[in-house]
Amino acid sequence: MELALFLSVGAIAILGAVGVVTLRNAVHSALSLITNMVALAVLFLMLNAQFVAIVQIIVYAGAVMVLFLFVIMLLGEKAQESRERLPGQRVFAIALGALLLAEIIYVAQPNLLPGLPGKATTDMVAQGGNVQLVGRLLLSDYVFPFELTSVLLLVAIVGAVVLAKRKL
Amino acid sequence: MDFVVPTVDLGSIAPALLVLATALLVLVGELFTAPGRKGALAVLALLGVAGATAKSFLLWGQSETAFGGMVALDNYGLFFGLIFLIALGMTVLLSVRYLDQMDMDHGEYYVLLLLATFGMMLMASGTDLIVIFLGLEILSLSLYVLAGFARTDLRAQEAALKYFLLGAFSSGFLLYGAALTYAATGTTNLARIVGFLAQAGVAGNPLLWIAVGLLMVGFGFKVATVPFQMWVPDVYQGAPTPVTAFMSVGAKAAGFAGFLRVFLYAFPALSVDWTWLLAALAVLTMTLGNVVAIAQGDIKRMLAYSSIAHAGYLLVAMASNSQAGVSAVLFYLVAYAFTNLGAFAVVVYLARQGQEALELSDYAGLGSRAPLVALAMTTFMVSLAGVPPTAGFVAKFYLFGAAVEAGLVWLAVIGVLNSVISAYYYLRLIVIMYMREPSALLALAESTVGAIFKI
Amino acid sequence: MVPVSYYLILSGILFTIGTVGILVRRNALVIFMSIEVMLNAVNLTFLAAGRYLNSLDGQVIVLLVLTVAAAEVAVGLALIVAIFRSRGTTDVDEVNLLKW
Amino acid sequence: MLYQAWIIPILPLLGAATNAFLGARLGKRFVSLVACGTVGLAFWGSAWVFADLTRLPAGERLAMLPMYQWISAGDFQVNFALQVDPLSAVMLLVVSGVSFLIHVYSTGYMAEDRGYARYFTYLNLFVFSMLLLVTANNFLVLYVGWELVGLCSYLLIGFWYERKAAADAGKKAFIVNRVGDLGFALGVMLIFVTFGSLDYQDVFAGAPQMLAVGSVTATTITLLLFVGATGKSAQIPLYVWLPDAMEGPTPVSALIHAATMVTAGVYMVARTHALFELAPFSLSVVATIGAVTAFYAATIALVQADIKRMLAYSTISQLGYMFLAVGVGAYAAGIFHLTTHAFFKALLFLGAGSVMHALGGETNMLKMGGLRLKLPVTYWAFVVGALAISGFPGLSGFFSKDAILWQAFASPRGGIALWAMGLATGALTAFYALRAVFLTFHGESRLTWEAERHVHEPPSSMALPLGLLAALAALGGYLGLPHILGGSDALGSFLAPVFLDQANTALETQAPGNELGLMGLAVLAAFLGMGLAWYFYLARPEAPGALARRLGGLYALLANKYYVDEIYGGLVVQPLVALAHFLGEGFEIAVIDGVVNGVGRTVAASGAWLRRLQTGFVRNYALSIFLGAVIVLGYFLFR
Amino acid sequence: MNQLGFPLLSAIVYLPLAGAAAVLAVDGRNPALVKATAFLFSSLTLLASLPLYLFFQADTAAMQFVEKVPWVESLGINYQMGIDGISLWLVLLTTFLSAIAILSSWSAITTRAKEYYAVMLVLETGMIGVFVATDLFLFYVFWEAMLIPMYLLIGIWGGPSRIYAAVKFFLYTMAGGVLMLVGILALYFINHAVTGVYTFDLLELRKLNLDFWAQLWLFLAFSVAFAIKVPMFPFHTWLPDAHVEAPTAGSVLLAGVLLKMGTYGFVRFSLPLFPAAARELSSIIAALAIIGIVYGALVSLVQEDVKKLVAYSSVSHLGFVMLGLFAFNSQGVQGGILQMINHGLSTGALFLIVGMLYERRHTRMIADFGGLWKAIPLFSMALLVVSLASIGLPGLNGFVGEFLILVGAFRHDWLWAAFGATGVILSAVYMLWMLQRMVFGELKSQQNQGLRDLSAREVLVLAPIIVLIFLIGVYPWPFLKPMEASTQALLAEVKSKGQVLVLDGIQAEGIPMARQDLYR
Repeated sequence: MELALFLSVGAIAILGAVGVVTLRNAVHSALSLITNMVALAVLFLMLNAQFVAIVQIIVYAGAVMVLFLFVIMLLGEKAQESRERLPGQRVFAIALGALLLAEIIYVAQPNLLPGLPGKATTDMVAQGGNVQLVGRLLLSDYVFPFELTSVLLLVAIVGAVVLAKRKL
Repeated sequence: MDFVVPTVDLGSIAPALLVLATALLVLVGELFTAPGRKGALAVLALLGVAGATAKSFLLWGQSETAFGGMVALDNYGLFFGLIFLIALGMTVLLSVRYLDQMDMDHGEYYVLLLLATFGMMLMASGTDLIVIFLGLEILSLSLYVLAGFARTDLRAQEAALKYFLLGAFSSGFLLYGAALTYAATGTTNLARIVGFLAQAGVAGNPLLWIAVGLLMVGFGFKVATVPFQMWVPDVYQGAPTPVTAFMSVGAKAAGFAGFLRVFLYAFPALSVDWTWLLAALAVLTMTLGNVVAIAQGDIKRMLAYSSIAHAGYLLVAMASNSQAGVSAVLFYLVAYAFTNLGAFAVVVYLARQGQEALELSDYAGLGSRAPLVALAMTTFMVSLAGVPPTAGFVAKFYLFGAAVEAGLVWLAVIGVLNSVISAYYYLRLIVIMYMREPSALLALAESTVGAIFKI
Repeated sequence: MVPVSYYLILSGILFTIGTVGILVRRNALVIFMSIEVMLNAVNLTFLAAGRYLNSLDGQVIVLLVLTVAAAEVAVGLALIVAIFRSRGTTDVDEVNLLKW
Repeated sequence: MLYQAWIIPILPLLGAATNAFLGARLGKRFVSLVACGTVGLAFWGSAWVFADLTRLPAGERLAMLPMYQWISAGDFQVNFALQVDPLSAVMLLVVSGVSFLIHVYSTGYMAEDRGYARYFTYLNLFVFSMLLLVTANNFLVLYVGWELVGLCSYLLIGFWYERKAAADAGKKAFIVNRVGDLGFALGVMLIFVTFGSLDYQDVFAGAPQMLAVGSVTATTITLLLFVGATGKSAQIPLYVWLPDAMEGPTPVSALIHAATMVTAGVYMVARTHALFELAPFSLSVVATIGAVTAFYAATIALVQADIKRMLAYSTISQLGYMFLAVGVGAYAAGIFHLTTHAFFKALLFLGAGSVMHALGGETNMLKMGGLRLKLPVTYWAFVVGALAISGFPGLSGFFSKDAILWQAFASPRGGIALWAMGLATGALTAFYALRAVFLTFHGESRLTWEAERHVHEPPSSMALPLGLLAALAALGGYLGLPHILGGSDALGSFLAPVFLDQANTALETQAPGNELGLMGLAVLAAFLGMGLAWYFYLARPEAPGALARRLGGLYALLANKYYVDEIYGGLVVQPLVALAHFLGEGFEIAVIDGVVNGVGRTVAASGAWLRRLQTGFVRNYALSIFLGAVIVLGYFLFR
Repeated sequence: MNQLGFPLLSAIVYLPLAGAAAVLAVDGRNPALVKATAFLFSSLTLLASLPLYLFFQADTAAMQFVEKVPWVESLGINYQMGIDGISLWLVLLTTFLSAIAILSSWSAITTRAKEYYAVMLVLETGMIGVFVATDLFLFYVFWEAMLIPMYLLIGIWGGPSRIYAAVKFFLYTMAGGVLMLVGILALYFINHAVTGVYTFDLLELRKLNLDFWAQLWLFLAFSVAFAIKVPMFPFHTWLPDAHVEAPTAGSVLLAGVLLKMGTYGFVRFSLPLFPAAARELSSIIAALAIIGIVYGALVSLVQEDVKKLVAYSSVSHLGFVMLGLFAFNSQGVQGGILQMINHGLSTGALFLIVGMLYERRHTRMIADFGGLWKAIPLFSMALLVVSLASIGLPGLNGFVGEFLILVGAFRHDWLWAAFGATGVILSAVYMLWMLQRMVFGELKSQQNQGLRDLSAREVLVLAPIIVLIFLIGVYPWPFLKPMEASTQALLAEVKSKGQVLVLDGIQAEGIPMARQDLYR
């Protein structure tokens, strides 16, 4: 059951991703990306990451992709891409992609993850609540990176303003 | 499950925080300075640099970790911090007049420089892959924007776009590497990775290998080793010259800061393998950088290839995987910072209203037009070539010394031979400055090509 | 429970698709979306690993990565807009002044 | 004076220096005074030394004159040191004496020349070098003198540097001499390596103990030294420079290329006889080369039209005699012939010079004739010289040549073959000497009208030396009047202590009749030659032409000097020059430079090619990153 | 040992540098002042170097006038200078030729005179530094640093294809130099691995007994640098270009001093540091030297540019020096060192003379001349004397050196001497032929008839050299004596060390290295 769910959702995610890459129209690509993200959100849920899944839907599939679509519309570009000018690029890309995949699959053996086990067993998470635990972790162990993201966002804001504003 | 809020030890990252605070001050100050008076912001930025520098010296010799092992206060980080501050300070100095002449005198410029420096300092002192990644992203985002700061310049835009796309692409690899490291070891903290590997060994954990490889790709992009170097010439050429200077010194140093910290500290257990790979990359990087630099006619592009080559030299030291190697990298970066910034300073100095002297032929006859500038440029070129009695020589001396000490004599030999190749194009600038007449521009172009093929 | 390797393989597939997308598409926006696919794949890895190691760190990191992605999107889209304004195209092959 | 003998060579050096620095300013009188004065003083000193020496007991006639420490490197210690012994003393006298006469002669001969001071500078320098050579106390000083005389020869042959032929000849002389010197130098080195010293007394005293008779080392050393001698003394195969050397002023030819320098080889072999005695093979090589050269050069001399060239080949031939002498161990006889030859050959050259002087530089005997009436002094001097060289009984050449022939026949190292060659050479010598006399001074005048008018006897400065030399050429033989003719062989017994009576006691056992008989044969041969010369050039002037036509091939062979110059040119010079051209214009540029530039070009070309990888397409860049990533991961997985 | 108690060597090294500063400081619009300043400082340096000879103690092989100050103590780098009998003459030669070269530039240099003299003086500092440094690091610094002024000298004030020549010179010599750098580093770490001491002190490193393979590799690394500088066949191709294109004074110093650095390097470093390798490879080096002798001479023969002819003759002459050095006996080595001086004098003088001619006629093609003796006898006489010195005529300096070398070579292997001596013949061939075509023959060309003979200044430039040429030829003993003790010591060292092979396993590679914590 779980496996079947995984496989079907995984297939949707892959299809979404393939759609992003293959669809001619940028809007269609964006919609495929949303599909992909939603599918991933489901997988996140299966991995006991409820909070992240929610955030994925709201922030990512929602806000960020809307921004994408908005820009696509704003630029209103023709859907068709011009003629491919780099012969072999596609072939190379796919061949190398296959190799990369092969390398990843080669190492992704079933008896993996002998890493340091954490204390957050499923039971414990169920007890403490996923959102609470993640939130507390974010503000304790990860408080420093958390604060750094604010700086990152500041950079993004300043940068976006600098680049996109017509007149500074 | 218990959570311990770590001690918020701001003192340990005080220099970085000073830089950040300055950035915020400048951002606010931008609102209150009239156009054309932005030089005041530069002064403010310099004050911040001075403060951070002073603080770094005060902290010198201390050794502690903070924020639950996310960052470390150590001489390594402080030293890199000082390199970044040097780069920052000199870039700010270079920029004031340049921005004015190029008509892009905006306070955000300084803000982004300061924020980028903040990111660099985090990369140098972060001891967690996530912190290093965030520092790298702060740095990169700032630089993407700075590269395109000349917003109406098509080349600058192109540089920014290329830098951005490739940067994001490669940081994806870096992040994937971090994720697989996490998967393989259960942590992203360097100290704990060391501890885990020491206890569990590396055998039978293939994820780790992929993880290390991906990290290498990410850092390799940042420090511009072959084959991850392709962005460098285009971006260096398109970006505003002071930004190029800053990138070539600061960003490269930051990349090495993270690279060294992660590989030499966290993954010595795998060093047998990655040193060989690094050695191979070093050879490719040095050689390609130097060989292609010969064929360049634009000084910024030439310096870009030269900086690729220098990354190759630094990899030589890194491949020697020793204390001496680290010291060599540090010293080399300092020497390189001064000389490379100096070279770019000359390029900036020769810029005139809205126009820059970028073709090598623009430098013809500089020896008689501006003898002191030419002398300075000569010194920088000689130093970059690593000829005594310059700092560049001493740096190379340390660097190849480290390689020899580590038994990588062959690598040192290839390195020194590369520095001979590099001498060719550095010397060519000297040739042009002193031995060509400025009038005969056409003749020059031809004879330069001729000389290239003659040699 | 689904073996962790399945998740890793899935994320590998997604990551690969993202990279290939960057290589084959010319529209800057689509390239950009491909990068998002890559980042999402990485997130899946973090979460899967965290789940199987009983560690919540993965989830926290994913949140941070989401922020990074958002910041990148902001800058990236601004950049694309700016380029479109001056060149009237988002085709990256057209952005080809600097070479050799 | 014996221990102040170092002054003797110094004097001409001072003269040379004075003339070099002041000569151009102070005029010809001053120059001639200095030049002749210093050499005259040197002669006077030599005479004094000689006198001092004779006053000593025969066994003690050796004076060592160490001057200063010259070269020292490790155990290689060489002093600049001179010595005087009977051999040196004879050479001193001959050299300084003939030199003095020729200096005097030159003041007349060169009176009109622009390079007067330069000429005397060189000439004085030559005298210095030659005196150094003969008084050296070790092999290195000998070598110095040896090379310096070569230098002076070079400078003087090329004295009229504006004439290409002169400059060429000078160069040829120097280079051919250098080839010989190479052998000499190697010989000296081998001596040092063998004996650890270059001093004569160490080497000569040590030689019999350290080297067995006939040992390889001794043979090698002596052969190497002899290579040097063939160069300097113009023996086969290195004689080719001497005929060309006639491009120099005639007094120079007289002094350097006849009387003194070319005899250095003979002197050297005599000087080092202690070594040669240990190498019988070398001695026979010396004798054979000498005999062959004597005959060979004489045949060439037969047909020369140029009077100086004829004399040059004659010199080569006579030098061959001397080597024949030293080769059979007749060192004293060799030196004796050296001395008499110095007299009569200098005389012949000066006579020829006098003729040339009179004819405005003409050297072709076929364009002369009938000069005996116009130039009586010259004529008589020349005739004396010609008869002396022909071995006319009673004149100097007769005695010295006879001494050689006798020993070549009687010495155990000699033999019939050597003797026969010497005898035949004697006949040829008489022929060409008289041929020169007849062509030049007898018969119809073949002068142009212009030249005819110009003919005049030389000034007294030239005539006087001619006369003196004629006297010496006539009477010089009595220095060594053989015992068999009631003489005392004064020269031989004076030199005897030097040669330690090496000149074999075997001779004593020969019957006196043999010696007389051989002497008679020699006289017969000489007269035969003279008679033929008379027949061909006075009695039947058309006969030589007819004979030449009859023996066309042989004549051409002789007239072209056996084509040796051409053979050397084809075998040595041209290949060497071709090699040099190949190396300098081909190999150097294509290979040596080509490799270096090729490396540079390759690097630059790779740069130009590799930069094309930077296509400017961002997707290509991404591909490169991707490729790198796959490779890096692959490396880590399959390491 | 420092018999003066005064850092004289440093003074000699840095006096020209101070001169360069002074030249740059004076008013460039007054060329006479610039020249006078430059000449003043170079003559002061020459004067200052004379006490080196006067106070030199010929009876010891130890370094003299030593200065030793710790420089970078953590790395064992010392500021260490000293001279012995081997370097004494080279230092003096340098100061002597530098002063002459500066004097000779009086009228040849008209553009950027100020910079020119400054560069010349900087070059002098570098050259002297190479000969007095006894710390490998310091030596290397001087060795490479000296390239830059020479590069500028050729590149700015040189002939038509000066840039090509300058770049070729720089890159070629640098390529050798950097390999030596690796060698120095390897030696340094090997020494540390053996003795536990970090030092670049030559005298300390000489105590090291390396195993054969380490010696071999290090010898090669060092020797490539030296061989290029010498230059030995087949590494000589930079030399004709550099010599021909350089301004006269540059050629003088190139030929007179720079080439000697290569041979000096062999004596000072390659032989005592790696004696076993040196002995093992001596036949190969001698073979190359002999090829160089013959090859250089043959190529000289066909040159049409007289400067090029002289340049190739240097290849030949330096071959003699190498032959002597690798004969491993005192005749060879002392002859070699003396021949370095001789070559410096005679070839330096040849370049000066050619330069003087070029100033007058603006051509160096042999074919453009002929019969010069008639027009300019003084000049021709000088050329004659110097050429004769160059072909080793007895009584002049070249003879003593060449003969000693050949004696040394003969002692080692008579074939070396036999082949080497052919160079003596060939040198006569090309030199005399050159003389014949330039000085002798008819004075045909109209332009050559009006030439002016040597000026008083030019006589002043040449006279000291010619005096020395005669002096060394006639009385070489004072020149040979000071080098005797040092040579003996060197040979003893080469012999004694050359046969011992100890410390197996210590090689240029694989030095064990302790990992240390990176963060403290």
